[in-house]
Amino acid sequence: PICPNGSDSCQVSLGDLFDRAVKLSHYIHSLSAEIFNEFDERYAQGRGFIAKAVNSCHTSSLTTPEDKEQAQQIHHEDLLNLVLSVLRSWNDPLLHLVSEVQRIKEVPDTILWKAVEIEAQNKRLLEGMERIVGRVHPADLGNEVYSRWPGLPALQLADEDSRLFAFYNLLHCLRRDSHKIDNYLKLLKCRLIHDSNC
Amino acid sequence: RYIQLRSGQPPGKPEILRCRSPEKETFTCWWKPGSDGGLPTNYTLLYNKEGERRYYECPDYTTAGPNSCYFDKKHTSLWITYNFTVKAINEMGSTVSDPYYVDVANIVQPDPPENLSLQFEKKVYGEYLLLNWDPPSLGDVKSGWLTLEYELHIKPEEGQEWEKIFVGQRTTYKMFSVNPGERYIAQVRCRSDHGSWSEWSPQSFIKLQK
Amino acid sequence: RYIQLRSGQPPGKPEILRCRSPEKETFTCWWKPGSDGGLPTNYTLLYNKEGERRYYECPDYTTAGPNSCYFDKKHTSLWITYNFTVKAINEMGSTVSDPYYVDVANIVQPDPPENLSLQFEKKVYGEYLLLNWDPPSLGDVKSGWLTLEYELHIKPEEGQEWEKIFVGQRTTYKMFSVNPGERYIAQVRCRSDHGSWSEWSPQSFIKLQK
Repeated sequence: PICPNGSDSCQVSLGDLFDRAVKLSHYIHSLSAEIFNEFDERYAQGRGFIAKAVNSCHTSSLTTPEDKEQAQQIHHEDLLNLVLSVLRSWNDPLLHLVSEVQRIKEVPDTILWKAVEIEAQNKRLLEGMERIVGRVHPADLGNEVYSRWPGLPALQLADEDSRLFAFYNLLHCLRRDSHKIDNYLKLLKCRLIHDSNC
Repeated sequence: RYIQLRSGQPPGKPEILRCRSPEKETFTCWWKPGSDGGLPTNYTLLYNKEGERRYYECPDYTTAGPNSCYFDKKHTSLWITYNFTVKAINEMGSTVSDPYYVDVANIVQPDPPENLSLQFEKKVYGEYLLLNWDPPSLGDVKSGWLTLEYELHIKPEEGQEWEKIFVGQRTTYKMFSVNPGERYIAQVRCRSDHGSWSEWSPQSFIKLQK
Repeated sequence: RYIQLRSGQPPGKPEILRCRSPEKETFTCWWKPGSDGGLPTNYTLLYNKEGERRYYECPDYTTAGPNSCYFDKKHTSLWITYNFTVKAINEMGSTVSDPYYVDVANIVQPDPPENLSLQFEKKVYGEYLLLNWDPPSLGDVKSGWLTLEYELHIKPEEGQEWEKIFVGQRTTYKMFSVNPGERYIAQVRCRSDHGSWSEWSPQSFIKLQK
């Protein structure tokens, strides 16, 4: 057909890009919450991991808004870049999560499948966000800010308790960061596409 | 002269029951006192925030009623872990609860949806029951900070089981398979981003003509 | 000595017919060749991506059968518009199709729903035909990623016209107005939020007792 959405420059509109990004971030967060809960129920009961999983996310060096006011005060370009940085910071750990999680004793398929799906969809969302930032503020695409993940050795520790804690902590941080990304994108979509009137 | 024998015991161990945020902007925690040892006993809620060593005390013991602590916007941060303990103190001693860890992002339970209405519609493409409702007034849906998903319960009045229908983020629903002359009951609830479901809204009714 | 007169014509203009994604993760495009001018003719599908000048060639001409191009997950992007052309080439020359634009999110046509079952139920509040079905299994339709809506066709066996009922995201339906002793036929189809309807599922039957 002629241009599918009628725009002369034949592009996917910014509104559609945001719709798809939000649907994807919502989906990734729901998977992240499910994989965390499933792992917690199966491997973490009574081990007190929650007390140790404090101040331990590799993305904590990225200063992100922690409430509605902060999120609304930050300029949308900065918030978009923050989302990009958090997403980029997860590329490497998600890749290793997929390979390392298979080594956990009697790991159920549902955890395996979710790890694979989250890794694939996170990459897809990153591609989408790069397209959105490219539209909103092209100059920004150059600088690739992200947090390096030092956690691979911990996922391969011989001591089972320590190794399980490393997985627990990674999934705890994944649930947290995927929720941040989902929340910020929904806010940005309402602000940029619906003039804060969703 | 009298020897005053002090009677009473140190307080029993209090227990933090749960915390809830209705709109991801404020939150409240509740605890259950242990035994008071037969003496007047006071309770103090202390907490520290992830990344900080410093301890804080509950900012507001009253707004949310007895044995509770209310955190207004100024005291509420998301995506960080709060570590709470409650200390019970009386003349004979004190006892501290087990620690209770909370990330406000994971304790969101909205208020129920409001203004659920049912009306019967006849259109060329079919007859159906049209259900409409509003998000809870407490919570900022407009800005996108709070995104809600809804679930409906519908059944004929004498029906035993509710028919449960997940409708995603929409606030209207058309129910096609309706039985003329029947009286229907409906209620709706909501949740935010995989948090817990709200309570059900009050029930709404409609009596369909024959 | 012989003068070899070459016979044959340049190929006719091919036409890109349609593209389809069953689950928003992969997609396939088909084209219709023009005349081959009486000569062996080859076809090449070329495309460029929104915002890029560079041209790419079809990654897989075989998986989806003749005159088709299949794009696996690695080659499928939700974030861009694709611009396709097909070039027909033979000894006498070549011809290029008109450009064909595709946005993958808008070409989703799921496979039909599966396991449609009908059963008759008698409850205190009424008798009805209960229809149940499953989403298509292809592409592992994952709730939350691909939101499907369903539409039913139901009619008595001798009935001329199908009754068409849109049931939204549900995978069950109760049909109240049924005649004892009648034989009913039903089928169901589905679509994703922006896409086109799937084919109808195979028909299912039920014969109601008198």
